[in-house]
Amino acid sequence: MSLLSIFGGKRLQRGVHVPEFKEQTSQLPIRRMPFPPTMIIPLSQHAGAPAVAIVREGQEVVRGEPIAKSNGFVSVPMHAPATGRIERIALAPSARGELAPAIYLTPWPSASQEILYGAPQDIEHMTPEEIVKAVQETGVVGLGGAAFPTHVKMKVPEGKKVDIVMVNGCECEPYLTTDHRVMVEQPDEVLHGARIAMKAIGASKIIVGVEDNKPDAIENLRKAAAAYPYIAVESVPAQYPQGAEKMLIHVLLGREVPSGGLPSDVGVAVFNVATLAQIGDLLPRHQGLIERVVTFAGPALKKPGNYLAALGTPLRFALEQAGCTDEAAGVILGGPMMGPAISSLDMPLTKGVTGVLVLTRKDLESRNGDILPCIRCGACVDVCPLHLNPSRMGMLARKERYEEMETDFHLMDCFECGCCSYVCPSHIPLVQHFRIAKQMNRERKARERAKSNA
Amino acid sequence: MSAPSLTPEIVLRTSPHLHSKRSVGVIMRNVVYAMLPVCAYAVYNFGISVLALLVVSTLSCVLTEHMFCRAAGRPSSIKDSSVIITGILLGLTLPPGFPLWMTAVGGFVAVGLGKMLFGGLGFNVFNPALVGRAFLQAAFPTAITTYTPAQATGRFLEFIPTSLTLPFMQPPVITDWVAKVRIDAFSGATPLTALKFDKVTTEIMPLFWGNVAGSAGETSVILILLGGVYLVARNFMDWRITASMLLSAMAMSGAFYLSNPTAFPNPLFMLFSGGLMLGAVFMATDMVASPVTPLGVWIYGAVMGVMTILIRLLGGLPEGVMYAILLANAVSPAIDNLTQPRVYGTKKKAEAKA
Amino acid sequence: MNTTAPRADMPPSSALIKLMGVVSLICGLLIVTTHQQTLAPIRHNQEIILSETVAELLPGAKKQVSYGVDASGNLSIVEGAEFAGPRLFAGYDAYGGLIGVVIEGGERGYADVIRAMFAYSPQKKAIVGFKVTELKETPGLGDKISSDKKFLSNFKDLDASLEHPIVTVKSGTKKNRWEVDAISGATISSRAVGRLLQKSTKEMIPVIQRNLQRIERGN
Amino acid sequence: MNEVSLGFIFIDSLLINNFVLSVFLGICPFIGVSNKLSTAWRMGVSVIFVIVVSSVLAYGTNSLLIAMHAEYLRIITYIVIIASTVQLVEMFIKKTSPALFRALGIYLPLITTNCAVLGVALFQTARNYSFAQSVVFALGSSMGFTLALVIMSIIRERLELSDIPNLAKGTALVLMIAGTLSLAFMGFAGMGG
Amino acid sequence: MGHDHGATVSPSENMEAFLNGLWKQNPVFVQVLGTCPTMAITNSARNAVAMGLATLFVLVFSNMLISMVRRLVQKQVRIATYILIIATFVTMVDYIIKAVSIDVYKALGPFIALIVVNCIILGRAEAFAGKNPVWQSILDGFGMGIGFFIALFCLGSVREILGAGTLFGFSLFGSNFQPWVLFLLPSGGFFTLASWLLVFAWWKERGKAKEAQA
Repeated sequence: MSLLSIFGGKRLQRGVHVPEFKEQTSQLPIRRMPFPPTMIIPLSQHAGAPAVAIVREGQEVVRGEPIAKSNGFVSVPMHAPATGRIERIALAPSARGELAPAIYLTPWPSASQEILYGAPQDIEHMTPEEIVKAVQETGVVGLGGAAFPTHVKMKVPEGKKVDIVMVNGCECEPYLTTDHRVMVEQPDEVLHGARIAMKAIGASKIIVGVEDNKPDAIENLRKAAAAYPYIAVESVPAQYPQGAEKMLIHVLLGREVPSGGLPSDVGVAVFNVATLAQIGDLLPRHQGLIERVVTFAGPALKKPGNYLAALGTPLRFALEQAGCTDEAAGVILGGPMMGPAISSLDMPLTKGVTGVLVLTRKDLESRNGDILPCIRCGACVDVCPLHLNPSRMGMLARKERYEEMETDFHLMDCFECGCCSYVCPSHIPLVQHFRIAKQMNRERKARERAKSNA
Repeated sequence: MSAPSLTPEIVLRTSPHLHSKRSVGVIMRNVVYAMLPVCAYAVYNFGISVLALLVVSTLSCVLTEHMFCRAAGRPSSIKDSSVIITGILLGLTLPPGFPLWMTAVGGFVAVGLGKMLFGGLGFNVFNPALVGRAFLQAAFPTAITTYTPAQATGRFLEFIPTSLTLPFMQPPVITDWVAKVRIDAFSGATPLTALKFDKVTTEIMPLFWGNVAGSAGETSVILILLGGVYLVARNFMDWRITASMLLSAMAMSGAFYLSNPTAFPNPLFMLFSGGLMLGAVFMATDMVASPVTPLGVWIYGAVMGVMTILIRLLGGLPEGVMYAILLANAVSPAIDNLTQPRVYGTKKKAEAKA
Repeated sequence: MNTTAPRADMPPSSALIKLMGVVSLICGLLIVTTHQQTLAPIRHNQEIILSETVAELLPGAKKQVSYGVDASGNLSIVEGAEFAGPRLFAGYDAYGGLIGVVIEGGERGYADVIRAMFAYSPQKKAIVGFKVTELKETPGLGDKISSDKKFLSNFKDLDASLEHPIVTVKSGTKKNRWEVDAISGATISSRAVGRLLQKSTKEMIPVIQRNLQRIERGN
Repeated sequence: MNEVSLGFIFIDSLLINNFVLSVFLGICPFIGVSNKLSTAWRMGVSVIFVIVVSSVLAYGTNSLLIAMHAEYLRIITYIVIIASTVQLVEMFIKKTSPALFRALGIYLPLITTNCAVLGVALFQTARNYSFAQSVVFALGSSMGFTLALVIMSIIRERLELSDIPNLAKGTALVLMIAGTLSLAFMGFAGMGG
Repeated sequence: MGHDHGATVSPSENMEAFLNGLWKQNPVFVQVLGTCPTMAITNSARNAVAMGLATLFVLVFSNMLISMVRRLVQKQVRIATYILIIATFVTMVDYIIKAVSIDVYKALGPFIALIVVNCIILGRAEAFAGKNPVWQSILDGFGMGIGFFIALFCLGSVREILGAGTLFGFSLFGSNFQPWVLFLLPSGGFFTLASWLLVFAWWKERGKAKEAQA
């Protein structure tokens, strides 16, 4: 714990200062990435039930045309990212490593790629229910990485009152600059999306939280927000993991989301800036989500930048476009703190991919070091944004006392931000321990349920 | 422009993929660096005997750890430097002329009993150096309370006679030798024994600079503080424990002083004398034996500060830092359990019940 | 110990009581026999230790008389080993002349209470001998008060005229006859001895002075 | 006859001459029941209860024995008193608080052979403590027992997470820790006087 | 009630009852029973021997008496009877020691009386004497008692040699030897017993390793 942290103020009290590495891409405007020869559109790019394909193999589709429909309320449809031909519907690799059903699409090289789908909608006269339905039809999900269907957040659960729409522009992960560029280049779309969300939810106030390491974004947003007295753009000191919604709510409002609860429990709905920008852009035209901004960064890239990439672009193709060098040793989807490393480049970019990080062997080895026993320095306890005790949980995990971790030490509250692993001087893979523990507990509970049912 | 060939050993690692540069080895080495000025001053103040003392204590600790690892068939763990800290600390807490063979015994006990029996680094319940010292204090009560004057003549050329006692033999009586080598104004009595038994309070400035009698490394307040400031500045030390211990010691002795200024010494003297500084900066902050919770470290420090003063002023011993820290070590797991931080989004116990 | 009410599966309580009675009888017999047999040797042992201590503190004493002191300071002759209250032991030479009086005292030392006996000479108004009878001080350090020759030489002739209270002073700084020179390194235990002497002399010497004639006569 | 102050008796029996760490009484339960905090705590509370009650009873009995000149029955009567106290306490708790009985039930019979209980009775007799002194002594020493037990149990719970060498596992390490605790408690020497 | 065969017991079984307590089931080093007196009074070899003998006496005689009355004892009053018998012999030993030497009596203090609650004795009464014939019970008492005696002596001699440089009061290393006072203190008791347990654990481990090799 640093001496400075005694002084309060509106900031994250815990967490860590990680090196930002953002300068590589933060000033590069968004560029369009060319279409790949083949696109792979997984049917499950979001949290919830996978979408159901509504196209046949061999069918020709137009850019923006729905190709899969949502399967239930917590599910969203998919739209064709390019005009072309459905090659087949088959299994494709995913970020988790397992194979999942996907639609393979070959874009017509000669097509105009104009979006012909959609028609203007009059949002001002729509009821909240209609807006929620329209948002679902766009297929927009949380673009900050969680990929949770956005319209579900806009539907306030019965008996709860949400008064504040919070716009999350923190982007605290190192390397990533997607949200930054979106805020700089599309502030009006962001705020429009926020106002739509406010209407759907029935809230009365919008707070935009941006970390102070993006002054240009704050400036542009403040300019855009000047016309709306109910929108406040707040600058917060940069600290990881401020972008986690529970953290941001606490920093900006001092409200604590109860353990196991949702932001709506404290009257808040949080949306990522990129998500809102897409809603603000797509909803008035009633179109579907077919592309997104992805940061390509890392020392092993010659042409890093923020690319507007069609969803379904295979990673191998995208990396070639970004100038991947031979030094590349590891590819991470998302930020280095929470993003998973992937083992195959044959998987596509999906709605939840905020960035692609290509690291050299040297970068990855900086994490190397013998794993020593916990010396109880307490650094992890000091940085854990949730005030958990990773030190003790790590020791319990070593002895496989997973159940105790959950019952006595709130294991399930951990959202794996990685702060504890980052600071651990003994190089204990704490987050990995916790993931395993959660998995073991889930399996144990499933076994118990099966037993009691039998 | 070729696609990268991903090496499985690396890609299969999970997040986070970044790591801070702070590692156990770095922390431990820096603690050693922070203690070096204190060691140097100890040698300057008391002569080559202290040099030999520090070398013997460090070597015996390192060898013991190495031996235990060998016996257990594990790779030797001396690389992480933590055992060097134990060795130096043990040396710094002993009287300058402490027989070297006893020092070696202390090193063996410190690491063997205090650390390796518990499973090595990270698992010891008590501060190993203090376990060693407490053992020595109980085993050889006379030798460990035999202090020699600071700044003695010829201290760089001649050993203190007790240092070179043959193994298992009693150290010789050195009253005559002390009379011969001592310079005026430097007595063999430590400030705290002078206080306890003769009701004499030493002045503050000599305590601050350190040219008084005492255990080898405890005399110079300024150098110990500088070492602490270095460690705090580089975030290798928990300043809260030190602060809490010193503040509570100050408050406690202040209360005594105010209640009866003639019977009790002033708080500044209590703070600067004896091993309080050394203990508060380098021993109380031993990470392994201290609590990890933010509230816990404050309580832990307070326990040590209060106990130190109680033992010094009310107990039978002139100095209480060692016992205070050992007692706090013993209750540290309890403090840890009682001060588990309230997890974000959960209610306090009292509220939850209500 | 508790005989519960008989149930169907239990033997009648009369059987239980009978058994306990038999066992108690055997046990009682054993204990009483032992007690009777050992009574004399125990008394004898205790007397021997007491009289040996008194003889050691008052060299040349051929005859000893034990007095018990009651709350108002009056004396009565008692069996030394039996009496529980404060005691005085007078020692006489072969001709019946009083050599000195041994006083008992106790004081909290470093670890636990230190008990000691010391000889007081009414003629010299001084302490002339000292022996620790019970101590749990740190071995090798505090327990030197019972063995350190230099320390014990303090009590060859220590002023107990009560004009100055007996005090312990720092090792090597004894200047007056009523001061006890402490053992260096065992200051706390040495001080306890000083306090012990101070307290006991203050209490007992007036009693001795008042009853001196009776003590000299030995009745 | 004993003039030691009550405050000193308390501190002395609680810390300086702690029953477990310095007088070696109640070591068996100290080793046996200290592996979990919850059990240690319950055992400790039961012991405090039993020791205080049996100390009071023993004081009365001793006066009676002295009056009857039957000191030679002391050991037998004391052990009988303790055994019946335990039984009485057990019945009393069972009647008044079934919940407490469920928590303490299995520990109570164990206390009969806890030498700390008989130890308190014997020490207070040997030291000629008055009634008040006896009660304070019983409180201090039983609380000292509980203190040591609880500290040890928390340490042992933590040791479960450690990589203790096979050789040292179990009683040996517990004794080593107790020895170190005993060293640490030496710091209290000379206090309270 | 156990395996009570009456009078016919083979000599080898007798031997086993005796040796069992001595080594395989050593009350202190193997079963870790009776630890209080083991540490409390072993700061000198003399005290250890006295305590060992006292316990041996109580063990043998209480085992004998309990075995004699074992057929008469109903289970409701079993423990009460045992305690009564044990307390009797303890009282006897208490007086005997006092008669023999006041010094030893003072040194052992209340720990003589505390033999009553030494778990070894009640344990043997329960586990052996209450189920076996008199002769075997006596042998068992001897075995356990001597096992306990050996343990006490192991501790007492080590502590006295290191703590004072003497054995039974005789100086071993001359006057210049530096005694390790710690071993006479309570913590020394803990450390010495713990060290013996470590030695025994190591011994066992080595035996196992050798067996595994063979």
